[in-house]
Amino acid sequence: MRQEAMRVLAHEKIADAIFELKLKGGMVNEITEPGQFVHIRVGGGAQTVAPLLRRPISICSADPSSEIMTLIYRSGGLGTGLLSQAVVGEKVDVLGPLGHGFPIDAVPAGGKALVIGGGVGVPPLYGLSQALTAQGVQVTHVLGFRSAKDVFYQDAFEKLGRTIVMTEDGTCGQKGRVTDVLNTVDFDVAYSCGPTPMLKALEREITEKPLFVSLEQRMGCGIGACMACVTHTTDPGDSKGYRRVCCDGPVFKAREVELC
Amino acid sequence: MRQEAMRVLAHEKIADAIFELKLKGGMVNEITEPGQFVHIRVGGGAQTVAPLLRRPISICSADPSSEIMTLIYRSGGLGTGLLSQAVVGEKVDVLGPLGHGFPIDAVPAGGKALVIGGGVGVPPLYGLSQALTAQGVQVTHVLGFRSAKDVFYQDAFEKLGRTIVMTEDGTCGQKGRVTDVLNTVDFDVAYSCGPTPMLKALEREITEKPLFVSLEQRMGCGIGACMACVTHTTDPGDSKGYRRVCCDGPVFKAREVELC
Amino acid sequence: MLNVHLPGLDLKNPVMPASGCFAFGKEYGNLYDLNVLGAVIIKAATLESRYGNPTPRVAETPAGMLNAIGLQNPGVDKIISQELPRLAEYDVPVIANIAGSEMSDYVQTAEKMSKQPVVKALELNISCPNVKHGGITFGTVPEIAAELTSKVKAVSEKPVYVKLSPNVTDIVAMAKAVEAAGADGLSMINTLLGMRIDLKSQKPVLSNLTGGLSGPAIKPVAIRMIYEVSQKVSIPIIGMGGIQNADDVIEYFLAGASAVAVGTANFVDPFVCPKIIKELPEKLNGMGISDINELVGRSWKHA
Amino acid sequence: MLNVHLPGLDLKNPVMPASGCFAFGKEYGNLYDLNVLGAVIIKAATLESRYGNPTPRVAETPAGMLNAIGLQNPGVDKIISQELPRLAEYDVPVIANIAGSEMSDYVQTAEKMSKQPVVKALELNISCPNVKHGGITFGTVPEIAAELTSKVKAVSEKPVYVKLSPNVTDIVAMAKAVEAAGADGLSMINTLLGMRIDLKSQKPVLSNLTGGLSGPAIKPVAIRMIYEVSQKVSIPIIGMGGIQNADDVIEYFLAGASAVAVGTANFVDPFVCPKIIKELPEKLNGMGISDINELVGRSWKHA
Ligand SMILES: Cc1cc2nc3c(=O)[nH]c(=O)nc-3n(C[C@H](O)[C@H](O)[C@H](O)COP(=O)(O)OP(=O)(O)OC[C@H]3O[C@@H](n4cnc5c(N)ncnc54)[C@H](O)[C@@H]3O)c2cc1C
Ligand SMILES: Cc1cc2nc3c(=O)[nH]c(=O)nc-3n(C[C@H](O)[C@H](O)[C@H](O)COP(=O)(O)OP(=O)(O)OC[C@H]3O[C@@H](n4cnc5c(N)ncnc54)[C@H](O)[C@@H]3O)c2cc1C
Ligand SMILES: Cc1cc2nc3c(=O)[nH]c(=O)nc-3n(C[C@H](O)[C@H](O)[C@H](O)COP(=O)(O)O)c2cc1C
Ligand SMILES: Cc1cc2nc3c(=O)[nH]c(=O)nc-3n(C[C@H](O)[C@H](O)[C@H](O)COP(=O)(O)O)c2cc1C
Ligand code: FES
Ligand code: FES
Repeated sequence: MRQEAMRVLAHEKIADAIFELKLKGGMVNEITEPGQFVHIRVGGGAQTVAPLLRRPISICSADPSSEIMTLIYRSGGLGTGLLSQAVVGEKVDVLGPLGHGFPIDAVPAGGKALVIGGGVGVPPLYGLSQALTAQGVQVTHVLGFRSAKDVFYQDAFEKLGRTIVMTEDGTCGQKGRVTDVLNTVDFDVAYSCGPTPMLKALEREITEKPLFVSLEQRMGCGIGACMACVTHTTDPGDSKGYRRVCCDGPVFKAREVELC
Repeated sequence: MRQEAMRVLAHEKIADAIFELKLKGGMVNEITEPGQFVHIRVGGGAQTVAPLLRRPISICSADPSSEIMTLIYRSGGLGTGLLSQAVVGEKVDVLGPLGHGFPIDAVPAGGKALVIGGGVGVPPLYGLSQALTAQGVQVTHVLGFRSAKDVFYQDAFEKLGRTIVMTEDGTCGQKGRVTDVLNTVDFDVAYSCGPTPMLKALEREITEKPLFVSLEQRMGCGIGACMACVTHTTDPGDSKGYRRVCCDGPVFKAREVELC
Repeated sequence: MLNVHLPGLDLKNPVMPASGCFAFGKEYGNLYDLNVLGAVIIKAATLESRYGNPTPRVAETPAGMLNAIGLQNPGVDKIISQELPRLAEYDVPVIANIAGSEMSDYVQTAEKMSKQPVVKALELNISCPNVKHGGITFGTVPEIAAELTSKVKAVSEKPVYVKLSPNVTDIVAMAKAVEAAGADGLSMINTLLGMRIDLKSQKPVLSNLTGGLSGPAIKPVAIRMIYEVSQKVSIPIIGMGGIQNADDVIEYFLAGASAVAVGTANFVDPFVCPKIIKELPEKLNGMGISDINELVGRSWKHA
Repeated sequence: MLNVHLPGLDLKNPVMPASGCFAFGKEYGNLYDLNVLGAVIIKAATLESRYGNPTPRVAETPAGMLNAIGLQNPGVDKIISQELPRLAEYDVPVIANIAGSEMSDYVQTAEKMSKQPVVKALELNISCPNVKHGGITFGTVPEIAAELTSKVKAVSEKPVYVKLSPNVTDIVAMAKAVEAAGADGLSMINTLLGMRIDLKSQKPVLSNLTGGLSGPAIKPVAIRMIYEVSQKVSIPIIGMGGIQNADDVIEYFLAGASAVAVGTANFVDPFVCPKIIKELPEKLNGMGISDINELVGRSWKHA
């Protein structure tokens, strides 16, 4: 983990309010798992007081050889709105890599993985799928979006494996939700990231096979010190009774913790 | 008076921590007197909360035909530090022109003016001298700086008239203070802008001839509504008893108000 | 959609400049037509004219500012003769902010002001932190605030809104005390007491030493207090503290305010009040709200 | 130049992380050598373990943040057995923050903590706004704060610093009450009580509804309170609230603090404490100061 002024190599709008940001820096060498995230200070400068807090963003993909990582984020509030104005060449204050990502070795050799994403939960799954396919795992993607204008990275996922895009209004791919098509896919292990209701549905549906979910939670420090991001463990006998999303997660085994 | 997003045409460091900023916009047409100022919101954007307040900066010179005004400011604190990072093409949120400037018709036709500036009080005197010389007034400039590294616009002033530069350490021009050379100059009317101790000394020394001084004061609104910038009138019989630097000034007749 | 009815006040919209941040409307009136405003709260009037504190009177802080103007004003009589006639030309209710050092000052000033036709309500400033005597103490002791409120109510021909100080342990107790004493409404909040020290001079920046903290920095404190008080009183609240845009106005309504005042933001953007008034209908439409009054207290009403 | 001596505390420098913003030092200890710090104030310990409040527990505000962690901690015994041994490996004094719901909780927790050799002082948190019972009331009534202080003093083997709440009408009265009751020092300030409402859900952002406001936004309030209190008490003050850099530290010293704690800024920049400690000597040199203790209270001493 380090704090680094990373350089913006590319910054592009790739869907409605969705930006793809490529950052270069030595931190990329420290990334160990897909699904880790970074904590970004927007606005920079020692005097910045608004936005005050860092913003957690998943690492979408990373290439240690070129020291480049890709982030994909939705610009909505104060921090992401300002971030979206960062121009090529600018430095961005990044803390990372943070947290524990998806365990790719949970899939048996030659096995099959199901990767399920929703909205801005999709980005970290791209790096996950890259890592899985690189290990010879056959990956099926089920990606849910609200509408055609929100869809991104469809081609990129298709290059890695079968990709089913679902939209709520049917304007792209199939109409419906990710859970509608789960029974059409054969898999050994499932991985997911997306809105809490989606994760809850998946935890109800996928009970026979391993499922890993990545959670979101409001954060302070991002490194485990402030206790902002905790969630209860489901096991009442757990010695701590809680997990911190920022450092014990953001990826957890299904039903290990309460979805927040 | 208007609020305008003015475009940065040029932005250059011209002395130690001193920047010359050229802004373009329709506001320039409303400037009526040298010595007026503008109130700049740094950082911009509806969400900016730091720096929260606008920064008052004198108009150094203005050219209505090209709609360009020049400002010269010292970068020191939070606001001017951020302003100094503005790049060509960027828009700056400017409120102005504000206040009452130097009365150039106080000098009799064919008369002589003495213009005395200190540090970042020098900028508005340049526009003043331009206006005076354009009227056929013969202008002598006495400009005080701390040291050679702080001196700016010496050539520009020399083109308009005799220019005596004083530095405290003697590294440029003569060693000493502006008040040291006043008795060497013949003039009908004196105008000044600079640090309060300098203005106080001038008010003591120049008592026989008209003297106008431009004041600085911490401001809130900049337009006369908040009462942040007041100073007492010296005349105890004055019906209000105070003047607002932002709208009754910043230029006052010597000894009309208490120097703050 | 934006109409709001409060004691004494029929407002075409709930947005008004806050006291002390708009003087008597002349300067901002040169910039835009004051008729767009819901009301104008004028600068504090005292019985006699006041010069206020020595300068510096303002200092910037992170997301806020400190002021120690010290209630500079020409005195109630001059305000009535010189300032109100200009405001009377607009179709905008005036709320007159009243301050004093002694109870009798308040009472006399309030009596005079309340007789003016253009003045539709009084705002009793029991909370100005920048006057040396009186002022602040009125606003921190419930019994004294209540006594002052009932004395002013006894002479006022117009509804009386009491402006509360946030510098208290128990804001609900203050609110209930002045409500029981007859207040028709509340204004919340005045400034938090703060200080900034200059590193060069090693002295407080403000010549008055302390000043009142305003601006976005204090918004969370104001929202919390309005949320608490609005559930415990049945008189309306004019909310203020750090409002910069239409979203902030909506947050105040959700907390429990029935109208809002905008102070410091006028200095940041002199057109902020008309901008907010223009933005509001669009925001409400986006929320599916047809009447802004529906929002009052929603954060706790549907809890 | 930076050495500071306070009751129980021999500090190589006056900069320490604030309670609750640094847990028990493990996470930041992975980032840098904790030996650079003046001291470490650990997260509040309660008698029993606490999970704290439901999430969301934090919200951002202009130049600040709200938190309602709710004193999550594993309880005093586990802190002693699992956390203190790691801290004992450093050459850094530990200040143990103590909280509770009942006086007896405080007393028992304080007694246990004060017996630990690595713990050099206690910080009595009578001001946490995020616990439902006790907590806040201890910090708003001088008599209760005094009673608690003397009870804890009676059992503590180490000096006791009392951490004051800013949510009071009269901070000087609070400070004098705990000083009279035997407090060895003060910590000022804890968070201001605030709230933020989410426009989409129309509900408070924090599940606890209100939270404690920290960060640069509150610095002017803290400076004002320390300025006032330091002139009226003779025990030292650990100052905190919005400190982000060495200039802020100097401002706190000028106001009257004898040491400082850095809270929220650790989240913004995890290396902020070592950075400040590194910057300080240079800043002091620039001011011609050879001993930081000379700055304590300068803003009023030379007034
Ligand atoms: C581990 C993790 C990974 C994430 N990865 C991505 C990603 O790859 N792409 C992406 O678009 N978004 C991602 N998010 C969500 C992202 O952090 C928020 O959208 C973002 O913080 C909102 O900031 P803002 O400035 O737009 O909003 P503001 O409204 O200004 O935010 C105010 C505060 O609330 C916090 N906040 C608001 N929404 C969320 C949220 N959904 N989760 C956590 N904190 C929130 C902000 O961090 C900030 O502290 C991730 C969140 C987490 C916890
Ligand atoms: C009418 C007028 C004209 C001016 N013209 C010029 C000019 O042409 N060139 C120039 O370099 N400077 C000028 N100044 C001074 C300039 O306004 C300050 O240097 C500037 O506001 C400092 O801002 P900052 O962000 O650097 O400092 P900060 O320390 O961040 O400022 C904090 C607050 O204090 C105020 N402040 C600090 N110093 C001053 C000051 N000297 N006067 C008024 N307010 C101050 C700021 O406006 C701000 O509100 C003028 C001031 C006035 C009143
Ligand atoms: C410069 C200034 C002057 C003020 N004068 C008064 C006043 O005369 N009477 C009063 O009741 N409040 C006064 N206030 C307080 C404001 O009316 C308002 O309550 C406070 O500033 C919070 O709102 P804001 O954050 O939008 O500024 C003043 C505030 C400022 C900044
Ligand atoms: C997330 C968080 C948790 C906190 N927990 C505690 C605590 O357990 N005990 C305590 O006395 N203060 C606690 N505080 C208050 C801080 O110690 C400090 O007094 C306050 O945040 C002001 O300093 P700052 O502005 O530098 O953060 C907490 C603050 C934050 C932000
Ligand atoms: S964000 Fe601080 S512990 Fe997770
Ligand atoms: S700055 Fe507001 S009256 Fe002059």
